[in-house]
Amino acid sequence: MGLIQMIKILFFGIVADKLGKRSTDVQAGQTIAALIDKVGCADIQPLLVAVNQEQTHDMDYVLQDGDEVALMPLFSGG
Amino acid sequence: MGLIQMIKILFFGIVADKLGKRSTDVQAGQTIAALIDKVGCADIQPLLVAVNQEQTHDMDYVLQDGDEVALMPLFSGG
Amino acid sequence: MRKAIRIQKEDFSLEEEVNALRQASQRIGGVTTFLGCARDFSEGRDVFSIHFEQYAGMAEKAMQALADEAQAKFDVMDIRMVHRVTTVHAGDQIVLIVVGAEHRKSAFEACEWLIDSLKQRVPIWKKELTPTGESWVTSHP
Amino acid sequence: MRKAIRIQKEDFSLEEEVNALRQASQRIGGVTTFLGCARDFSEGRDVFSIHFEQYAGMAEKAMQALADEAQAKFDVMDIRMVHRVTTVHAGDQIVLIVVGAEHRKSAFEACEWLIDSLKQRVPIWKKELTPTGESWVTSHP
Repeated sequence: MGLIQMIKILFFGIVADKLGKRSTDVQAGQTIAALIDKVGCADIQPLLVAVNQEQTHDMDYVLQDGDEVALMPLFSGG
Repeated sequence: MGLIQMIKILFFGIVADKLGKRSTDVQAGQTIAALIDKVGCADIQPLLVAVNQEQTHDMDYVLQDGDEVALMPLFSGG
Repeated sequence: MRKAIRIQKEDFSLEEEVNALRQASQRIGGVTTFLGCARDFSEGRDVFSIHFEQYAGMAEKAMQALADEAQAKFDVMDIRMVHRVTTVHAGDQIVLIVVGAEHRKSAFEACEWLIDSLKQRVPIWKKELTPTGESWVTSHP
Repeated sequence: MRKAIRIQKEDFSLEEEVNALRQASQRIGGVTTFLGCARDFSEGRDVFSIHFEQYAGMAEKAMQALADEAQAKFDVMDIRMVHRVTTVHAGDQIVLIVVGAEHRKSAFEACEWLIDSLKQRVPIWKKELTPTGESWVTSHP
């Protein structure tokens, strides 16, 4: 049996405030949709997702070892 | 019999070059159309006209004592 | 010379960025700029200060991707973009976009597209400090 | 402070004009600028220098009329316009438009409208010195 692979999840803006933290580690092998449920920010809409610093809309993507995932509110720069 | 009233006509850009001068004096009482014929720049098209530093398209305007008239090629500032 | 596309804490100089861009080519006939500044008023209430947070790494990459996309999409010669990430007060500079082109129409189009797209696609967030407390800005008007 | 709308022989400073405009109000959220520069190439041939001539008096009045019209037409807070009338060489600054507004969309619209309208309505003419001699520019692309 190998090691359990952990994935780093980053939170920003109001997502980080709501969860009370700026990051967490979760197990690889689950989908982004499952991840969002588990960390408890499904009620923040729209919720933007980036995998390895690229935005994605594929909620069925399965988290791989080494991925960096971010859960983000709508951007408001500029 | 009063004095003959003279009007100052200004030329700019290629109009001035073509006529070989930057201004001339003509008699009041004639229309702008007549003025353009007389000074010999009817062949410059488009020819823009200003009376008292405001552009006008009224070729039948009759030149009054004290008017300042300009005959100008298309603008090319900027 | 500083990087053309960058995120930084410190202030920037409009003139320095425009000069850096103009040195790229004497074929540049028109330079358009957009400078975004902090206002003392937003959404009907006073704003004392604005704090910016970024997704470090992704934000600058996303800005560079916008510049590359604008180069492909519009007939422009050079682009510079600087966004500050810090706490700013009314009148402070926040973001600068500079576009140089042979002709002005494409410079205007690219500049407006870049600031519109930056607000939608670059992971930066602002939190406003107002008389009633702090609040994250959740739209990009 | 220099006049906001003016024609002059000497060069101008982009940063000075933008700062002068920004001092007008802390409600200015967006500043757009258009800077027109002399190119070393035009209409398929080299350009050594460009000489500008104006209808003194009318040109500045026409620029002021454009600024007044833009203030009425667009939701903008302040406008500055400077046009040089002299002989310039490749890379030299010719014209600057600066527009400050609460929101960026109207600042972009007004800035582009001002430079388009300046070319059509302000009595200034340019003569280019090229390898084949001098020639007046008779269009405003």
